[in-house]
Amino acid sequence: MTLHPLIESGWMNAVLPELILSAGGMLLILWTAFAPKLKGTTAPLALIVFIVAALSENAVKGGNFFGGTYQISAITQLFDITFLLAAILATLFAREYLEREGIEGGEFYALLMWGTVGMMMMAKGLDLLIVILGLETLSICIFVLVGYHRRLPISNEASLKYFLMGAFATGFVLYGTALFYGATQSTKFEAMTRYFATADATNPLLTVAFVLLLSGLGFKLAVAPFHGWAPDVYQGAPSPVAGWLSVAPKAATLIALVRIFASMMPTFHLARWSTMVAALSVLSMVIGNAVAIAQRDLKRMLAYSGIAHVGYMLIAMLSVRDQSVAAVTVYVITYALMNIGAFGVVSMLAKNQNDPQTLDDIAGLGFRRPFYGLALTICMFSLSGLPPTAGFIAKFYVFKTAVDSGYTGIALVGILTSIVSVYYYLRVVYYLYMKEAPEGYAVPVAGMFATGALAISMVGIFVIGIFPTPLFEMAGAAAHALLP
Amino acid sequence: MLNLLWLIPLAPFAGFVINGLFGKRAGKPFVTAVALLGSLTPAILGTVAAIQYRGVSPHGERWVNVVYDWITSGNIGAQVAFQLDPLSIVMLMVVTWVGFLIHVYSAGYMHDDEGYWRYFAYLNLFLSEMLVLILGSSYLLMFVGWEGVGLCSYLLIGFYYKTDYAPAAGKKAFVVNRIGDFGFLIAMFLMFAYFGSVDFGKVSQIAAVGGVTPSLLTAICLLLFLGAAGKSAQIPLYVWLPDAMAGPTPVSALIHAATMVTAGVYMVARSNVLYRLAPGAMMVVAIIGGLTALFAATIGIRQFDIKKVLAYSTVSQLGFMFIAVGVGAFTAGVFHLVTHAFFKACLFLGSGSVIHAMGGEQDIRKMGGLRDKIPQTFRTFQWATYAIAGLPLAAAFFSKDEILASAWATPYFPTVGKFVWLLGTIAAFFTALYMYRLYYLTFHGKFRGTHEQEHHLHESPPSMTVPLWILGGLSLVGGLIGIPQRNWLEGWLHPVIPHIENVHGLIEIPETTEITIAAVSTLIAILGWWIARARFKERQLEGDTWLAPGLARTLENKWYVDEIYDATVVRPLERISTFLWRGIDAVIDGLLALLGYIVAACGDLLRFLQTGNVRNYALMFFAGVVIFIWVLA
Amino acid sequence: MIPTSWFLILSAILFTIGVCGFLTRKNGITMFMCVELMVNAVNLTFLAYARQFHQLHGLIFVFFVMAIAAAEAAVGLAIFISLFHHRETIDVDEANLMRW
Amino acid sequence: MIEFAIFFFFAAIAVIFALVVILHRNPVVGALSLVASFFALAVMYVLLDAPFLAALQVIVYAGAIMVLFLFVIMLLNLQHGSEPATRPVQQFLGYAGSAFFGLALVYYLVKYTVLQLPPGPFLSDARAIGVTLFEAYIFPFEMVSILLLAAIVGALLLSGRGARPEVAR
Amino acid sequence: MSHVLSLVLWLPIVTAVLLMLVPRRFAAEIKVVGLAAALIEFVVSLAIVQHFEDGVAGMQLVEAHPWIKQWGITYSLGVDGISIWLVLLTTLLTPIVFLSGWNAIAKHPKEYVISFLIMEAAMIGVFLATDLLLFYVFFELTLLPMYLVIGVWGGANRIYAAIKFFLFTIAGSLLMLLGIIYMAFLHFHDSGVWSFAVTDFYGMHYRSMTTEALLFFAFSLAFAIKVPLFPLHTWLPDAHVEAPTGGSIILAGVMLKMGTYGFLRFVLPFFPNATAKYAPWLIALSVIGVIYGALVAWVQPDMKKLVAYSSVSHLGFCVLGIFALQQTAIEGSILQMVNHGLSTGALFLLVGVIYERRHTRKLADYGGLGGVMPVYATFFIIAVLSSVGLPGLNGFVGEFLILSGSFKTQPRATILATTGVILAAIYLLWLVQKVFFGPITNEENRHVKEIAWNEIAAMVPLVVLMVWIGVHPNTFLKKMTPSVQQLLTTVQNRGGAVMLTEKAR
Repeated sequence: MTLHPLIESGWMNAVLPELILSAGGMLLILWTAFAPKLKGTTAPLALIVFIVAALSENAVKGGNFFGGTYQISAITQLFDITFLLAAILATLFAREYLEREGIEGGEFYALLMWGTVGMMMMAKGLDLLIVILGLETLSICIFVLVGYHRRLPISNEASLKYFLMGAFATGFVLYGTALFYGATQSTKFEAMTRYFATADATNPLLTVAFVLLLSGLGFKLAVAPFHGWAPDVYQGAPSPVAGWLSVAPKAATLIALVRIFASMMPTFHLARWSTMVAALSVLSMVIGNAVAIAQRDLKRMLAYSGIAHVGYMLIAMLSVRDQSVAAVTVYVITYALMNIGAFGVVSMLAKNQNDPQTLDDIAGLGFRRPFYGLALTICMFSLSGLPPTAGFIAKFYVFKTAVDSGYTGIALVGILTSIVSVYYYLRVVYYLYMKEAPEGYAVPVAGMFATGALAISMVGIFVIGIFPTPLFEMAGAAAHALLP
Repeated sequence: MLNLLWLIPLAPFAGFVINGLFGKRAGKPFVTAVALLGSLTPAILGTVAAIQYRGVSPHGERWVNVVYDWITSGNIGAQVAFQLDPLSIVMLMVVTWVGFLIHVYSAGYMHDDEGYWRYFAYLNLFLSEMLVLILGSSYLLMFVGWEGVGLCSYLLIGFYYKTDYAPAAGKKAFVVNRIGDFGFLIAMFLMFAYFGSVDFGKVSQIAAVGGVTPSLLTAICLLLFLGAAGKSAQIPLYVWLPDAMAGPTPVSALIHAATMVTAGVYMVARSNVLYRLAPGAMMVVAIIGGLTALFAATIGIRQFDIKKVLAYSTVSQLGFMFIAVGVGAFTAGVFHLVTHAFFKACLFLGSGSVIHAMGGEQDIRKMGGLRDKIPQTFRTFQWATYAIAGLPLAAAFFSKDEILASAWATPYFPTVGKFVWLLGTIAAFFTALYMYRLYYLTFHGKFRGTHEQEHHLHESPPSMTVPLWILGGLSLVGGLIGIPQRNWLEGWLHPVIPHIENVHGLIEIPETTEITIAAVSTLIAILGWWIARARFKERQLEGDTWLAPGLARTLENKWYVDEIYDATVVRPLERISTFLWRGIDAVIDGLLALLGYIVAACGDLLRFLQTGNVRNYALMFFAGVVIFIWVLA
Repeated sequence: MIPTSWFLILSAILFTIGVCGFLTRKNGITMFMCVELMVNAVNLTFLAYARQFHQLHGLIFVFFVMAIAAAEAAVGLAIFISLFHHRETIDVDEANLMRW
Repeated sequence: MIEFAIFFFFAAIAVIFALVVILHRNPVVGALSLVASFFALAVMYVLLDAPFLAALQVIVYAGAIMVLFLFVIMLLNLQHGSEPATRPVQQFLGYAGSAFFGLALVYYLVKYTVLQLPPGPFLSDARAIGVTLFEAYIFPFEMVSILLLAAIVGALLLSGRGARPEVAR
Repeated sequence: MSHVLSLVLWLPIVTAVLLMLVPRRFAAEIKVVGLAAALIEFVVSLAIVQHFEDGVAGMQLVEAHPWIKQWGITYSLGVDGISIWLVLLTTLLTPIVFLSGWNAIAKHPKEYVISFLIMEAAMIGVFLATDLLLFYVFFELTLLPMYLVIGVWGGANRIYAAIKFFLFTIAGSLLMLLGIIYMAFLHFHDSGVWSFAVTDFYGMHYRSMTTEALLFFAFSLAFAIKVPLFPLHTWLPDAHVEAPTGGSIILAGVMLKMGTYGFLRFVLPFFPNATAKYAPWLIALSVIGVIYGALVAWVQPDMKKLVAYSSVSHLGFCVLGIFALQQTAIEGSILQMVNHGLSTGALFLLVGVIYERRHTRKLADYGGLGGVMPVYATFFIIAVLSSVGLPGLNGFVGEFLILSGSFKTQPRATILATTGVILAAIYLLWLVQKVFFGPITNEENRHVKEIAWNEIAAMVPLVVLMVWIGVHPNTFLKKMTPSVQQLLTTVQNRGGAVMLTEKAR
């Protein structure tokens, strides 16, 4: 049969990872459907699929596809890898978690995969249509993954909350898009770029559209004041999912945002839209860090810290330059390593998942399970941005970018808030090493998978923290690919 | 030998190290041997060096033996270098030989003390530091010895560390001295800043050629005098010396009578060039000296602790020395320093022997009639008393007399000089009075102590009496080195007091004044003796009821000076410190805690935005949207 | 022909009504219906513009939006069902195990 | 001029029934009036020369989705229970906020989009849409399948057997 | 042999990592290995002295490898007259810590050793780094081990102390980080290249005085907290009181010096004008610190608190010396940093000794120990005297140089500070009197075990050095002189000179 010229040859391996993941997902569904006895094998299979997908990135060659609506470039590949990394870590942790909770099943991993596909679409789409489609695919998967622990009331409640807010936010995203469409006569980024090059920045309708769009995406980023759902959902979701959820969707959304912002120059600055971004980042840093202090539930605490971290990432986004893209990229990758690591350790606490996993549950862990202790400590110090961990490099990069582009004031806010943040990260270490272990439940020894995951994140944190150069080169190249 | 001057202080230091490390196990004979060697060697070496010195510099130029560069930094260069000149030689002789004698004496006195080794280690250390003090060729090195002897006096006063008063006294001594050293330090900073050096030679040279302003010189001199006042127990810093009697008696004799406490006098004499260029400072010195002399003497007449009496007499005598250096009679000051070393050492050792005999009893009210119980002690004590009272032809007769005469005749500030002379003369009267009171109450009348004390009474061993005899003799004849008009000492010290353009050098006292003054002071002294004799020889303690009770109590309590200091300085300071700690620190911490608390509170409040109700989240979301639209569009 | 802005205004009104309903109703299903209302308002806007520009893109977008809405509906209602299983009600105010 | 009449009539219907949806306390009534509102919208689509989408609107929304709603409502038999009133603050803020929002929106729309319609008919029949869909939008179109697949799997998973918590009962 | 610095830097880290792999049942072996490593480290660090050329001002034994190319951040080490003795101090104190804690640390010895080794490396890194960011990395890296040391092996109220310590320090250093970034940014704007090499910031040009002043404060705050300077000192007493002996030794011995060192190495040459302008303020604070610390120390009922406040007083001298901007004074304060490390380190060690035997630090519980444990008493008194500044021991030389030097530029302040010498005698002799003299009031004190071999072994080198520095300080001074001169010229070439000329004479 003959294909329309719009469908270039080679589109097949352009979207190879997506195809592999989609197919892999279906495969797993069938596998669990027909071989329910072999539930144990699903995780390894999923791992293989993810790894294959990651490898397939090599086969992918860059370029624009599907009528210039789909871009494969250095940055999309770097982000693909990030998504896959997040998924792999989540899988590794999930294995033992699901086993312990007796809710194993291929669907879990299938949904992870499809969610990843959705994120890939968000990262690569040059057309808001595709971005939104990816966004929705992702959302659907998240709804389900969050509610995956069906027996748990909180899990169900979490998915309810996420679903309602998600649907609500989608409405805003769509309406914003529609209004932009009205202005630009297209939802392609290039069209927007062309339009905004000469747009009248005073048109309030555009501003409204922007606010609607950004708030809708801000929901995915869990940036204040659109963060309401985050703590509850993280608490309710299965820990591995929470870890993944706190990282991957944000990454996807951020890169989509970069494209959007970039296509809106110079109105983005003229119409003071950057101010909104700044406001969001400041609010997130302040609220996130302040409230995190008040949390005793680890997952909620991490949720708030996550809100704060998005605030830091947005600092870099203020100036849409290759520098800032690189900074965000580095931050996202780092954040993936350390946050999923932290959630992973939490997921190891064999506690009734319906009860909050509080600080007391990790008391004395540092000496009872040195490996967990070490891992969590490293993650915490990386999150609080202390050298020589990756967290420091990332924060440093962000602040540097901010100063570099004249946002010293906001960088100062960032600094002050991270002083606050040190307190609650430190408190975790304090519970780990300086509290007597509570009588009662025993923390299981990490199995092969979790150990591997923790090892990956620890090593990653230190490697990035001590030899960041290669990553910088990659990020730099990627950023350049995005904003030439 | 002259290039090995550093051996002189080193020898006793070696003694200190050896005794300090091995003394405890080695046993008494060993310790004694080391200690005596450690004190005899510097004496001999010093003498040899002195003789050689005559050879190399007949005209008394200073001989400096540089050992090594100590501190070199920026424009601060300090060397470890020792010097000989007439003045330091005089000091050297006094310190080493008296020191040796007292070592000998101590061997007997401390014989039964379990801290024997410790004692001698300290004593040797003291000797070496004292030698550094007097041989040092710069103010800095002098300061090293200065602090060193301070440390030793601290250790030795607190020697009986198991009591609670002795360590306290030691601490008091050290701290008060530190207050003086504060002045000394600042003076040195000034010298470094404006003379660029603290070497005696350079400093006086630059000063002599008018390299610096008089006001600066005055400042330096006053600050130096602050140091001297601390070390030599002058008003207002004398308070530590009486308490220092808590130490073993030989220590009081060596450190708190003969040597260390005179360091201040030595220092002023050493800096005579600076002082002569700053008459204002000299006047202060003289007046303070006079006041101290009188003040301490008054206290002396109403003390019952034999050592306390001697202590106040020491303070008073030091006052005399400062009168001397203050009015410009530096040689006279040094002269009195020497004679005082003899008779005061003798008196202290005598009192030590008495105490030894009394089995540790120091209260003269328990004594009396000891003259035939411990004849040798009695005899020597008598001589020394005669000397200190300034009765004719004994040591202090010449020295004190010369001081008073020069005070009268001083060319620097004639009128004030007369006034100072008056103070001195009255003080001299009291001196005779309280010394003879002490003498009579102790040795005459009949024994007032308990029976076992009386039974225990015995003359001290020769190791103690021999030094007594020597020092007693010296306190009779020691004055001969400074007979008026043909004054050997003056001639000897003359090079130390260089000629400066239109600044007075040695004071010329007309013979007539000399004689009249001498006559007056002699009469005064005799009067004092006579009164004491009349009241105390027979009536003994009853004689002590002659003062109005109020005055008596005041004197007994030393004019309540300690109490006043305590109330005006110590307590307030303590209160302030406590306030700083409990108050300021608390406030700082409080503020920071408050800050942290506010942040935490905000977090705690904000977290109630998290109602758990998804519709509130939606509202929050929508509110955000609306507000942004409002603000931006 | 009816000017586009009228449709836009209509859709704006509907969207607002949807938002308002979402914020003010407790019944989960009703809230979700309000979301559907919002989505439809968006569709109206897209179509209005599509006609305005004579572009099919808008229509296609609506097409996809419908798909999205359908998918959401499926999952959403499933969630409501399991919510009901858990707590006998779909009043979302009741769902506040996790807070603060 | 007839179409103006139609427009206003059905616009009114759409709005009114939408209001009923958010104001009436009974979900069944709500669902039904939503259906009505959607019908009205379908008419609007026709007015916008998009008959195909109008059809889709009726089939997918009014037909499928809303029926699904009703089905669930019945299944959980919520038709009788009318929900209790919410907290007045939330209520007020909701109304006030959305009122402001709506007014602002309408104001700007009126102010800034006075558009002249281009001449000529707008061809958007099923064929045109189909062609575009399968040429330019083939990839999204395929990806929708994943979306729907995920939705189905999810729906099964969440509402399927085993969803019942042994703790709850 | 040009890699000696790297060797010194990495040896402890490598050892620590290896020890992590050892199962913790080999507690004794781990302690031995740790001690051995620390000793070897010390020997190796002596090689630095051996290869150090006197009379050379700049950095020596330099090593530089690009680290983060994109930002011109390099892994560059170097040692000069300012840092060399601090490095030695660090390598000296660490084995002493291990010795002193030989029996004291029963709980988690493995983690203890590892923490201290990492801390040692980090501190050495702070003194060796010649790249601003590298410095910052090590500066922060010291926090975690110390936090753990205080928090895990500390006293009753350790958590509060540990967190207080951490938050104080981090608050300062994070602001400094912003300062660092901003400076790099300015440098980038002037030169067009990113660089964090310390020397590139010497004599930098700032847009305005305000800019320079703000940066000056950003840096100063961090170091002032570390020192600690007067109003920011309150973390110190708590940290010291709660920290285990080893922790206190390192904290007082080295960590506080990181503050003063920072002033010397960065603040002065980076911001000459601001320094000239604000030096009086910092001097005022330091003088207040001298007196304040001394007075407060005097009324402390707790031995460790007393020593801690005495540190506040002593470090006040150091800061005074630094901001006097005068050769002698600066050399003095560098020397004084070392002195304080020795004497206060010794004091903490000794306090730890009796604490371990009697489990109380209240002065009131002691008295008359002099007769019970004479050797101990001797060591203690020597340490006290060195801290009082008795001539012939190290303390005197340092204080004298500082004071006589700063007297030339800051007479009034110096005179005030000199009173600290008096006060030092008051509170330290008070301590001695309360603990060692007087009759034995408390029966438990009658049979306290005399100081043990390991503690003696730990004390002897300290005492030897006290005497050495006191008797022949030139050994140490002559290595500093050129570097300090260079530093001062850097400062005075720009504005700094103004104040000097107007003050002097």
